[in-house]
Amino acid sequence: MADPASFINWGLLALEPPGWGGVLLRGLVNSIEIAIGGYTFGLLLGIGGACGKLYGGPITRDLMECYTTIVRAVPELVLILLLYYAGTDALNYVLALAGIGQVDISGLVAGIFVIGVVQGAYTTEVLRGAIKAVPAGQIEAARAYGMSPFKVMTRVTLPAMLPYAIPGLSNLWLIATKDTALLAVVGFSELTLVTRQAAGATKAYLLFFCAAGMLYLMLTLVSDFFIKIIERRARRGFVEQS
Amino acid sequence: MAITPEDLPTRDSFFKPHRIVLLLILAALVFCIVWFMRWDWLPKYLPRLGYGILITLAMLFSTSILGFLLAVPLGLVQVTGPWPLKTLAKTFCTIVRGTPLLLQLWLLYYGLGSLFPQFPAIRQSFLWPYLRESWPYGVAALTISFAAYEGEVMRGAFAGVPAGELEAARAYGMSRWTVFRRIWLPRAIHRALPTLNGETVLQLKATPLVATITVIDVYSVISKVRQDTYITYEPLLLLALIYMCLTGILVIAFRYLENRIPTRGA
Amino acid sequence: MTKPAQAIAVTNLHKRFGPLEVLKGVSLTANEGDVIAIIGGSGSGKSTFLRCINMLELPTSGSVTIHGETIAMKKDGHGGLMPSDRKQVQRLRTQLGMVFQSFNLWQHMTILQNVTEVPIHVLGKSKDEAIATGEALLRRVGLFEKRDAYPAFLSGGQQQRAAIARALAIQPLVMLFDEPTSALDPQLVGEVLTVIGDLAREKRTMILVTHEMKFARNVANHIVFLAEGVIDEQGSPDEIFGNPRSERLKKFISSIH
Amino acid sequence: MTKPAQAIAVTNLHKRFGPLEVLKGVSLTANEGDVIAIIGGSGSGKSTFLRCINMLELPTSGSVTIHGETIAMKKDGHGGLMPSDRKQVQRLRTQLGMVFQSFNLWQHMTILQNVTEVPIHVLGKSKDEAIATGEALLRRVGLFEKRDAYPAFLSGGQQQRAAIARALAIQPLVMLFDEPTSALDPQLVGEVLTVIGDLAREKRTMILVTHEMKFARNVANHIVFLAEGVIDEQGSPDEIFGNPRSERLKKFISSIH
Amino acid sequence: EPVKVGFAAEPYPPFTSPDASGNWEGWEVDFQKAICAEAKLDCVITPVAWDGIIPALTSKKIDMIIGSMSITEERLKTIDFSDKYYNTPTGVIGPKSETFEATPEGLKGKTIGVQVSTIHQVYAAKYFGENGATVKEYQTQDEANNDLAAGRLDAVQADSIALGAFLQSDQGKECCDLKGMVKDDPTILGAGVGIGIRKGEDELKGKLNAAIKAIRANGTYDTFSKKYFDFNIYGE
Ligand SMILES: Nc1ncnc2c1ncn2[C@@H]1O[C@H](COP(=O)(O)OP(=O)(O)OP(=O)(O)O)[C@@H](O)[C@H]1O
Ligand SMILES: Nc1ncnc2c1ncn2[C@@H]1O[C@H](COP(=O)(O)OP(=O)(O)OP(=O)(O)O)[C@@H](O)[C@H]1O
Ligand SMILES: [Mg+2]
Ligand SMILES: [Mg+2]
Repeated sequence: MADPASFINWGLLALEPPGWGGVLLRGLVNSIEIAIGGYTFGLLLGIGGACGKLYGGPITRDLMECYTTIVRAVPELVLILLLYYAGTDALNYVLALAGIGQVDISGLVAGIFVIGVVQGAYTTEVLRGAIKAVPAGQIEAARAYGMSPFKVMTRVTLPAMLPYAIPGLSNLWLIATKDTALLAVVGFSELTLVTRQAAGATKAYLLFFCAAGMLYLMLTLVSDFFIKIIERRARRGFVEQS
Repeated sequence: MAITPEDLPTRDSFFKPHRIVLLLILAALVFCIVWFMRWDWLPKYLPRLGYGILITLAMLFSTSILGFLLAVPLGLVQVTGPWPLKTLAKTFCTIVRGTPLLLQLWLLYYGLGSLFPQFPAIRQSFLWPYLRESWPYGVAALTISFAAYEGEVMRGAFAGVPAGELEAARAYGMSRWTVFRRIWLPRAIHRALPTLNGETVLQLKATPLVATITVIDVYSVISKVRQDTYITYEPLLLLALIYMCLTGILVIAFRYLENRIPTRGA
Repeated sequence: MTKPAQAIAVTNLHKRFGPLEVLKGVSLTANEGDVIAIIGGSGSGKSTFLRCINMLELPTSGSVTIHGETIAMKKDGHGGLMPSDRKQVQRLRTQLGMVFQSFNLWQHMTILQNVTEVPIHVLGKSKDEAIATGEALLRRVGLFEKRDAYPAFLSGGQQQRAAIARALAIQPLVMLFDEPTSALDPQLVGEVLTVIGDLAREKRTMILVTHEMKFARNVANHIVFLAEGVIDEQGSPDEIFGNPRSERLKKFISSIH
Repeated sequence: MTKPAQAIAVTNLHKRFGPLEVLKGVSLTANEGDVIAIIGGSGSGKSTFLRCINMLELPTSGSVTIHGETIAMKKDGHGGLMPSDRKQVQRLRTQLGMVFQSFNLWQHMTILQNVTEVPIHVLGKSKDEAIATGEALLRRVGLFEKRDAYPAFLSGGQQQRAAIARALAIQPLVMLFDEPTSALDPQLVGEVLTVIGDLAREKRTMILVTHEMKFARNVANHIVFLAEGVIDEQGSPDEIFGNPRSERLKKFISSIH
Repeated sequence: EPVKVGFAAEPYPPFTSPDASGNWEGWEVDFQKAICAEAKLDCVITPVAWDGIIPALTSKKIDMIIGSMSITEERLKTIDFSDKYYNTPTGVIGPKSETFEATPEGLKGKTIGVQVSTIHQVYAAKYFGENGATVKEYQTQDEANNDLAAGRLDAVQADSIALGAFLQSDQGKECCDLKGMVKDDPTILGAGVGIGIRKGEDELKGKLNAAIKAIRANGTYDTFSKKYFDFNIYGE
C-alpha cells in the first residue's frame, strides 16, 4: 500500500448518503443495544449458573458443567445457526403438530438470546472464581445470622466478590459488544456488517476498518470510564496493594 | 463446605446414576445424528480435517503460552509499576481490547506485512522467508490479543492477593523478586485460573480468524465443506464436536490445576 | 420461681472431617439465663461444636434443640446429616448471635453497616431504628468514632469489638461467643465482661468458648471441659477449678500460668 | 561480663495515617537478650510500632537501627520517609522474625511449606535441611500431624502456632511478636512461653505486643506502656505492675480482671 | 404470497451492492427485477449474511438465492438450481514486472491465489496445482488481490469480471495486468451461475427457467447487461 493519501477519501465517512458515516453510527447503536440485552441476560444466567455450580446438588452441578462446557466450546456461529434456523424450524413443526399457527421469531430476539446464553456460560465461570475468592468466614457470618441463601447472595457474596469479578466481567462486556457481529448472520445491521458492506461497496477497506476500530475503541474508553467508577466503589474497604 | 482432596471425583464415583442417564441421552442423540443426517462428504475431507486440527492446536498453544508470558508483566505493572509503565500497559490493553481482532490481524498482515517487501534489507535478511509466510502474523496478532485480555485478568488477580500474606513475605526479608515468584504470582494464578480457563477457550474460538490470512485451521476446513456442498448442519455439528473435545481437555486440565490447592469455600 | 425453660439442648453430637473424628458424642443443655463456658486445648473441637449448634458445620449425627424446637435433619447420602427445612434453620439462626474467632466482618461494609445489616435486611427493622440501636451499641463498645471506617482499617481489637456489636444488634436469645476476648487488652476484656454480665442479667443464654480461665470462672455458671472430642468433665466453676477430678483437666488447670 | 550489645534502637518514631497521628515520637532501645513487652489499650499503636521496626509501615519520621546498622532513609516526597537501599532492608529483615496478629499464613502452601519457604528461598538452605528443621519446629509447637494441611483447614490456635513456627524457622536475631498467644489455650500459652524463654536464653532479642499481663510480667525484663502514641511509662515488670506512677497506667493496670 | 429473494449481505460489485441509504443496485439486482416482473412474482429483497444464507433457504426464511452461486454436482445434492443465468470466462492476473502465460507451464513454480470453494479453486488445483504451482486459498477475492499487490502472490485466478474490477482500481492499475484466459474445461467451469432454490420446488423452478428464457429472448437481458458489461456475460 504505497501512498496512503491516495486511498483515503474522507468523503466516504460523511454522515449523509452517499457517505457511510451515518450508517456506521446506526450500526454502532444497534450493536450497543444488542450487547446490553445479551450482556444483561448473560449476567442473570451467570449468577444462576455460578450459584448452581457452587451450591447446587450433584445433578444441578453436572448440568451446569455441561452448559458451560458445551456453550463455551461451540462456536457462536454454530449456536446461532442451530438455534435460529433449526430451532425455529423445529418449534414451528411442533406448533403445527399441536395445531397452533406459525410463530416468527425475530432475528433480533434470537440474537440477544444466543449472545445471552453464550455470555452466561462465561459469566458463570468468572463469578464462580470470584465467589470462591471471598473469604469463607464472610459468608459464614451471614448465614450464622439467619440470612436466607438469597439474602446471603445479594447482601454479602455478590458485593464482596465484585472486586475479584470486575476485570473478568468487563472483558466479557467488551466481548459482547464485538460478538454482535453474529447477528449479521440473521441479517441484522450491526457495526461489523455495515462496515463490511461499506468497505465492500467502496473498496476502501483500510478506511472503514479503521473507522470501525475507532468506534469500538471509543465504546471501550467510555465503558472503561464507567467500569473504573464501579470498581472504585466496589473496592472500598479493601486494602490496596503496594 | 470444605472441599478436601478426598472429595474430588475418582474413577469409581464418576459413574453415578444420574450421570449414566445423561450419558444414555447423549448416546441416543449421537445415534440420531449419525443415522438421520448426511455424512457422505466426510471421508473426502478427513485428511484436511486432521491437518486443520493440528494447525488449530498449534495456534492455540503457541499464542496462549506466549500471550500469558506477556500478560504477567502487563498485569503486574498495572498494579505496582511506576506510572509511565503503568500508563503504557494500560493503554496497550485498552487499545487491543477495544478494537476487533480482525482489524488487528488485518493491519498486521496487509498493513505492516506489505511494508516489509519494500525494504531490500529485510528482503535479504534471514527473517524474510518467515515474514513472507502468513502464520507469523496470525501468531503475533493472537498473542497480542490474548496478552491484553489476560493482562486485565492478571491485574485483578494480583490486586486480589491478601496484603497480609505479601507483608509476611516481605517481613522475612524476601526480595521483591522472590515475593513475586514464590507468593504473589502463584497466589494470583491460582485465583485467576477459572477466568484463565474461560479466556483460553475464547482464544480457541478466536483462532479461525487466521483463515482470512490463508492459515487453514479446522474451522476453515469446515467452512470449505459448507461452501463446496452447501450442507449446513452436519459440518457444523462435527465442528462443534471437535471444539467440544478440545474445550473438554482444556477444562479438565485447568480443573486439575485448580484443585491442586484445596480451598475452603462456604 | 419456676424452673427456667430450656434454651439449647444438644444431644450426642458427632462430627467428622474425612478421617478425623473431631466430636465424638457431645451432649449439653443450657437453660435460659445460663452462661456456659467451654474450655479445652487447641484443636479439641470447641469452635467446631459451636459451629454445629447453628449448623454452619453439619453434624455427622446427633440433634440440636433451640427453645424447645428441634432442628429437623435428614440423611445427606454421604453418611452425614443435613437440615430438612432450610427456612427453619434460618429462623432459628436469628435467635443465635455468633461472634467468630476470626471476626468475619463484612469487608465491603462500614462498621455501622456491618452492625445494621442483619436488623434491617433479616429482621425487617426500619433503617432509622437500626441505625439508632447500632450507634448506641458501637458507643457501648467504644467504636462510635470508627462507625464509618471499613474493617480492613481497624486494629484487631477494634475489629473484635465491632464483631461483638454486630452480634448484639440482632438481640438474640442465645449468644455464641468464640473466644470473644482473644484480641482485647485487659481494659476492654473488662468492658466485654460487663457487657456479657448485663446480657446474663437480661436472661440471655450464652455459650462461650474461651481460653481466659479467670474470665470463665467469673462469668460462667457452668464450665464444660472438652478434650479429644468428648466432654471430659463439667460442673460449676468452683468444682472445675477448685476440685478437678480427671487427670487431663488437672493437667490443663495446673498449666495456667 | 561486658555490657551487652545493642540489638535494636528506635529513635523518635512518628507515624501518621492521613489526619490520624498514631505514633507521636516513640524511642526504644533493646539490648541483646532483652525481652521487651509492649502493652497498651486497643488502637494505641502497638502493632503499628512493631510494623515500623521492619519497615512494613514506613515511618513519617524517626530512625531504626538494627545491630548497630541504621536503616538508611530518604524523603519520599509526600512528607514521609522511604528506605534508600532496598537490599539493606531485605538483609536486615531476615534478622527480624515477625509473628503477625492475623497470622498471614500463605494460603497456597501447606503448613510445612510455609515453614520451609524462607529458609529455602531466602536463606538458601538446602531443602533437606530446611525440612528437617521445619518438621522439628512443627513438632515443638504440636503441629507435626498437620504439616501437609493447608492453612484454611486449621483451627485458629493451630494457625497461630504455625505462624510462630514459620518465624522461628528463619532463626532471627530479633523476634517481633504481635500478640502471639491471643488465640491459644492456657496449655499452649505455657508452651509458647517456654519457647520464648528458650529464645531469651539463646540471647535472642524479643519484642512482644501482648494483652496478657501475667505473661508480660513473667517473660519480659522490660515493659513499655504505650498510650495515645507516646510511651507513657516504661520500666522493669516490678516497677510497672508494682508501682505504676502515671494515672493512665494505674487505671489500665487496675482494670486487669 | 410474496417471494423472498435472498442476497448475500456482503457486497459483491458489480453484481449486488448496497449504497449508504440501503438501496441495493448492480447487475443481479436488475436481473432479479426483470425475472420477477417476467414471472409475475411479488419479490421482496432480503439480505442475509453469506454464512446463514443456505439455512435461511432450507428453513424457508427465504425462497430463492440470487448470489452468483455456481452450479456444481456436489451442491446439487443439497439444493436445487435454476438454469444458468450467467457464466463468465476465467482469467489469470499477475504483477506487471513479470511475464508469463496462463498455462500450466507458465505458472509452474509460482504461487497462485484463488477464492476458496469456487470453481476456480477446483480448476487451479487440477491444472496448476498438479503441475508444480502452489495454490493458496483465500476467504474472499479481495484478500487474494491484496496479497498479489503486496508481493506475496505471483498470480491470481478468478472470473474475468472480478479481475477486471480489480485491475481498474487504483491499487490494481499500479501493480498488475491480465496474463490471459485459461483453457476452458466445461466439466468444471461450464455449468455457470444459477438461482438457488429448495429441492422439490419444481413449480418455482419451472417459472424461473421460463422467465430466464423469456428475458433472454425479448432483449431485456441484453439491455440491462449493457449498463455493466461490454461483452456477453451469458457465455455460451
Ligand atoms: N492502614 C491504616 N490506615 C488508617 N488507619 C490505620 C491503619 N492501620 C492502623 N490504623 C489506625 O491506627 C490506630 C493504631 O492501630 P494499631 O493496629 O497499631 O493498634 P494496636 O495498638 O495494635 O491495637 P490492638 O491491640 O487492637 O491490635 C488505630 O486507630 C487504627 O484504626
Ligand atoms: N473444615 C475443616 N476441615 C478439616 N479439618 C478441620 C476443619 N475445621 C476444623 N478442622 C480440624 O478439627 C479440629 C478441631 O478444630 P476446632 O477449630 O474446632 O478447634 P478449637 O478447639 O476451636 O481450637 P482453637 O482453640 O485452636 O481455636 C482441628 O484439628 C482442625 O484441624
Ligand atoms: Mg477455635
Ligand atoms: Mg494490634
